[in-house]
Amino acid sequence: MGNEENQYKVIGTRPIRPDGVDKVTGRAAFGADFSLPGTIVGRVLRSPHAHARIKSIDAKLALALPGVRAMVTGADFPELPDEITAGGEAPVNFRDVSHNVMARAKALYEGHAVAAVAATTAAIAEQALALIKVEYEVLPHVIDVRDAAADGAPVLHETMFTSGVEPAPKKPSNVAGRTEMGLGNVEEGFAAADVTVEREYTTQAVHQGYIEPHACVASVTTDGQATVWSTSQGQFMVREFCSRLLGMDRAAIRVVPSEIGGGFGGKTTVYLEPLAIALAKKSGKPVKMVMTRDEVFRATGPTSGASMKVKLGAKRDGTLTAGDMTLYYQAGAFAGGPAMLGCMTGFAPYALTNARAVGYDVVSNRPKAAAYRAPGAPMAAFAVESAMDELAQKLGMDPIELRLKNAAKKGTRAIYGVKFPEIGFVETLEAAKKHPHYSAPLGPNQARGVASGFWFNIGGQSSAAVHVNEDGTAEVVTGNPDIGGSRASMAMMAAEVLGIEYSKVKPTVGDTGQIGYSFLTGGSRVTFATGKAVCEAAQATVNELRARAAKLWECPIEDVEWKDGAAHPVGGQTDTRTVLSLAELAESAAKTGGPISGAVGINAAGAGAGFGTQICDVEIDPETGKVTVLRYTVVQDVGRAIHPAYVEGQLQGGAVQGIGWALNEEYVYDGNGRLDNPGFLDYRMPVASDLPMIDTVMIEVPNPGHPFGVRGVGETPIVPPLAAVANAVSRAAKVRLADLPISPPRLLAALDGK
Amino acid sequence: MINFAIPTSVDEAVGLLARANGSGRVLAGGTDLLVQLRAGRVSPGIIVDIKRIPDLKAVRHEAGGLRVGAAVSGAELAEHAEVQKHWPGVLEAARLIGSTQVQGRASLGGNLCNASPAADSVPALIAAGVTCTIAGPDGRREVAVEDVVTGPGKTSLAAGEFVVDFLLPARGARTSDAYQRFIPRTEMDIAVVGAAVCLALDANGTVSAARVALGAVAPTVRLVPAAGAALVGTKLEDAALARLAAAASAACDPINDKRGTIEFRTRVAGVLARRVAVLAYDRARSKA
Amino acid sequence: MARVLLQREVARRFAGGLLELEVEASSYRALVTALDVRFPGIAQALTVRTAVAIDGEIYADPLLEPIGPHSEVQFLPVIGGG
Amino acid sequence: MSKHHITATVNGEAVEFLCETQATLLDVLRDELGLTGAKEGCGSGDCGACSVMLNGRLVCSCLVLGCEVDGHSIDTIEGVAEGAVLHPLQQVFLEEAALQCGICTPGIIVAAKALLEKNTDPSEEEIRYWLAGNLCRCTGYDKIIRAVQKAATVMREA
Repeated sequence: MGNEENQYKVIGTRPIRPDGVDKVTGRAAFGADFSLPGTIVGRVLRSPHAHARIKSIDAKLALALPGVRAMVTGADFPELPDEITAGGEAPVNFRDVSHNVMARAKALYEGHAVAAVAATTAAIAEQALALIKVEYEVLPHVIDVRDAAADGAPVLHETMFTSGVEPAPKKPSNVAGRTEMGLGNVEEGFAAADVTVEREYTTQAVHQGYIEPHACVASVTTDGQATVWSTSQGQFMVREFCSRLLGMDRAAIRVVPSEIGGGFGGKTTVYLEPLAIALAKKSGKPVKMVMTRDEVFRATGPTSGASMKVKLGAKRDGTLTAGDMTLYYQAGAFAGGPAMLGCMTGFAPYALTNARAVGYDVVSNRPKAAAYRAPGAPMAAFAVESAMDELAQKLGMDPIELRLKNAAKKGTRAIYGVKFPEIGFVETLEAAKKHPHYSAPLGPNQARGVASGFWFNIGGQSSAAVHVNEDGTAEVVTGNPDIGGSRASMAMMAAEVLGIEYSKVKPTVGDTGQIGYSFLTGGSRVTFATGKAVCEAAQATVNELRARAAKLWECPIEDVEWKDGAAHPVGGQTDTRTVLSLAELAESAAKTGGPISGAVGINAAGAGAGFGTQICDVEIDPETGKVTVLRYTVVQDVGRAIHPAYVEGQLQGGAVQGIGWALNEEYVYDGNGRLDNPGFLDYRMPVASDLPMIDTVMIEVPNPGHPFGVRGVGETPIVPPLAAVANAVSRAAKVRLADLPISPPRLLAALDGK
Repeated sequence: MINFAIPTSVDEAVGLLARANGSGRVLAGGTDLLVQLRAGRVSPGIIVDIKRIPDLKAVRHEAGGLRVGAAVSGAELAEHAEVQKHWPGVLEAARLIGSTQVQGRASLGGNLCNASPAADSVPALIAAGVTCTIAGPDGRREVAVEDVVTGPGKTSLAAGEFVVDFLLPARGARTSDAYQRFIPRTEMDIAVVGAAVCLALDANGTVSAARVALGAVAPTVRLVPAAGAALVGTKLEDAALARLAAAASAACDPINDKRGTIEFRTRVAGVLARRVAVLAYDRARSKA
Repeated sequence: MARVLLQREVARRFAGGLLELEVEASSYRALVTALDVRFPGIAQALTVRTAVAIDGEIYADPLLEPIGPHSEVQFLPVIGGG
Repeated sequence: MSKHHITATVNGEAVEFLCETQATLLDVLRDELGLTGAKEGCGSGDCGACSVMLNGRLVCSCLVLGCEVDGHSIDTIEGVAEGAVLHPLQQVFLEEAALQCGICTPGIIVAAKALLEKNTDPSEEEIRYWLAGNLCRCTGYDKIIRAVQKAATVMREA
């Protein structure tokens, strides 16, 4: 499996996705589309207060309502130790997860679950919620991240003492942790600079905005065996989280993944599933729970808003001498926002020998932040890439030239310590510079912005199984929900290795009982890590096919080579050794030892880092402050595009989410700490008429860590757009826009103030 | 338990609403009512679907103008060529209510009676001098559109009354109108500011009459006589437009909310009034 | 001798601020054992929220990874994703 | 009698169902008639995932009451393909990879079909504005718009 051009039959083509017909005809079953006979409906009572002590919950009237079958509150869930658990996946504090899915002593944000009921109909369940009497003691609340970090702010958790500071604080605060990393000596670096830029930046909390609300059905038998059908980014994640939150064995919970209607990181945790299992256990009935959009906004996601300061220093020729950033990231009501990831990624595109990044993870009375596509990176990149643009203006340099002058290459040490392996950042800059977009003329009130971005991409544990069917077709089973066409990629890689047609391979996303453990769909890992597992499983299958041919030919396996989907005798055909196709070997499998399969479980290292550069043209209306995106180009190193159309789709979709983040999306709170825009009407995601076509340029610098050179592609594209848009607007407005979103009132005010 | 009725005549609807003692809600396109029902903001005793009353869905000529049923949807209104020709501002305002899907349902009557200060069609109807027929237990009355809404969510309709239709008055030569709104996106938003202008020109192209109405800048849509007066006797010279913008801004009494600030709304009201006046003027001039 | 680079916080808490040091070890497991002898408690700190890059390659679960005589072993935070 | 007895035509076939006044057409389609192709993304008419045709007009089925449709005709995504033959829009959406997660796809296909039946050669701008009420969070719309353009060409040439 080398990497020369045109040597592949399937990789790099654009076949129709296997699940496509179901999705264009309405047959595909998403989270809310599943029901079992006798299913009852679960609904959640949510706190109307941003911060309140729960003094008592009286459910007598609710439970007396005909049709109500069960109710749960925090008292129904075991208390877990307050600790970060290192598992085979990202570190998680399961006590916090448990307290987030169901409040205990305090409600920490408006929308925090306080109780849940199950009833025979949704209407009865709603009525029951209204009958639950919760006595609250309303506490002072805090929403803004800087306010929350300040002395005297209302403290959410009496047990929170800032980690990462010496000596350890004696007073609890909302600052969960401080993190610092660096290279060289920043003070010396700035002393050596001819030019510096320094500025504060803010971004607002934004939601992942998947169109499918969270949904699940849970059924529990009298012997305690649970089955959960749910929409998530990982059936094994749901199983692990429910197992820990409810004190059940993994083997007692089977999780069946539905089709997933978008996640973007927001479905990497649980909200409803533990409640549904608990209600199903109590009621003896299957329980279905589906969130409303309002609940999705108030109680799930979003990603952190940020308050940041960045300083850059450079020589007259543009060589960066130092970079310094301080990030305050909203964690929501529980610790664990992505400030650390912001620190790691912000400066990553540049070869900086003197750099420092300090991050603060700050809790406030907002829903607990969840992962969102390259979590933590877009905000830091907004600040750094804006500073780079300002620096380019100050130096009178082209912004791409400035980036080229300082671009990270193979061997450059990133602030988090690692030297980059083979990466394609310079290639993205060169391609952007050469692109006709970059030299296209601009009209009045129009300007062009450029920004770059970095995301690590991850590997991790994946399982895959390939089964050869009796007729020579093949099954590929993996354990990762297909969030954007990955089944096509899995089938393509298997077909390539097996040497059979794509149409002969049927990919399936297995439930937790059908395939081995697989870390969730996230971190841009599936085509890389699960794809690697599929390649290895297919290769194991090929080896077994060769062994079967060797049996038939009565020769050592070394005398059998596999090409074009068939066993060939090394040294050519003879009377007894004629080429045996996969179909022929499949047909004779019973005679040669039984069914032919290959199954692997791997922990994939070697995820290639992702870099991208984006170009944005805008026009501003100086009288109203409205911004129109006129033209947009995404350039990214994608390693190897298995299915190029779906790779383009990732680049386009990520960029547009970033455009929304830059221009209009934000969580708006009222004075009582209640979310004021919990719907698509006023949480303004981009609509079709807001956008131009999104041009893409895929650079292929193969990742040596994957058999076909795959790099993750899903997250990098959301990193540059915040600054690409802001830089374009800042140039058009001739004033630096350092606060997102650049909504019309904000731009108009900036134009007035310049 | 909510009752539901589908009357087939205005009298039947009036009877149903009268018997509901104020707990009846009229259902036309439902694009506001269903959202309010779901959110628990309304809990009517009966919902009266008026879409099967023939007059409520009719568009017919009357006295040189056009009588438009209150339940006619934006998409249906657009299918009448004379609306586009003579009342382009009314049509473009009606067509801005919601998405294509909402256009298939949302009606002028609903947009008015929902009594939102940001309703798109209302400034255009007011600028165009449109009146509406209100039916109720005491018979029918004809009311200027600007007299219907009294505050956010509040109308002058008595219990049991509902809007039956609108009369788009006859349009003389060299008369036309326009409506624009400001929203952060290009679609799917509620107006942050809306401005409608209706102009009549004399043979020389001088404005002989002007009505300017603004949405989303006060508790109700505002007819701004001073803004209209700024244009009368002018050919929309820069000074006249500046006076118009100033008058429009001066008439604003907006709030700060998630959709816009007081300062922004006040300022953009002037900008939009100016732009819309120019558009209406060009239309009127080309309509000899 | 492998070159070991600690994260600043871990270095401050356990290694007296020492950011870089050399350790003789042929596997990651042996390397951590050696570190813990020198800086008691560091092994526990390195099992939570920590990933490892060995010669630039990031491992979430490095326990059994071999370490070359001139390897560079860099501790870094665990990376998740959306 | 707390429920209304409604008869209607859905995808060309007569159906009957019982529903409470507050039940939306979307609730009825999904829960009573087993037609889960229309999705509930918001319940307030802001996302378009529940788009259906009501008497030949595009609507959000979450903004229609079930009891309103007595005697009316409804067409849903399930009726867009003719038996085993996909509508050109469906075929082109597959070929052009105009979907990622696919949750918005039924609504977008229903809406785009309504457009192409009115306007056989829409401009990019016309398509974008027509589909402004159909949110897609995955694709950035590019491939959707191109697919509708291509389907229009295919249908014109058919």
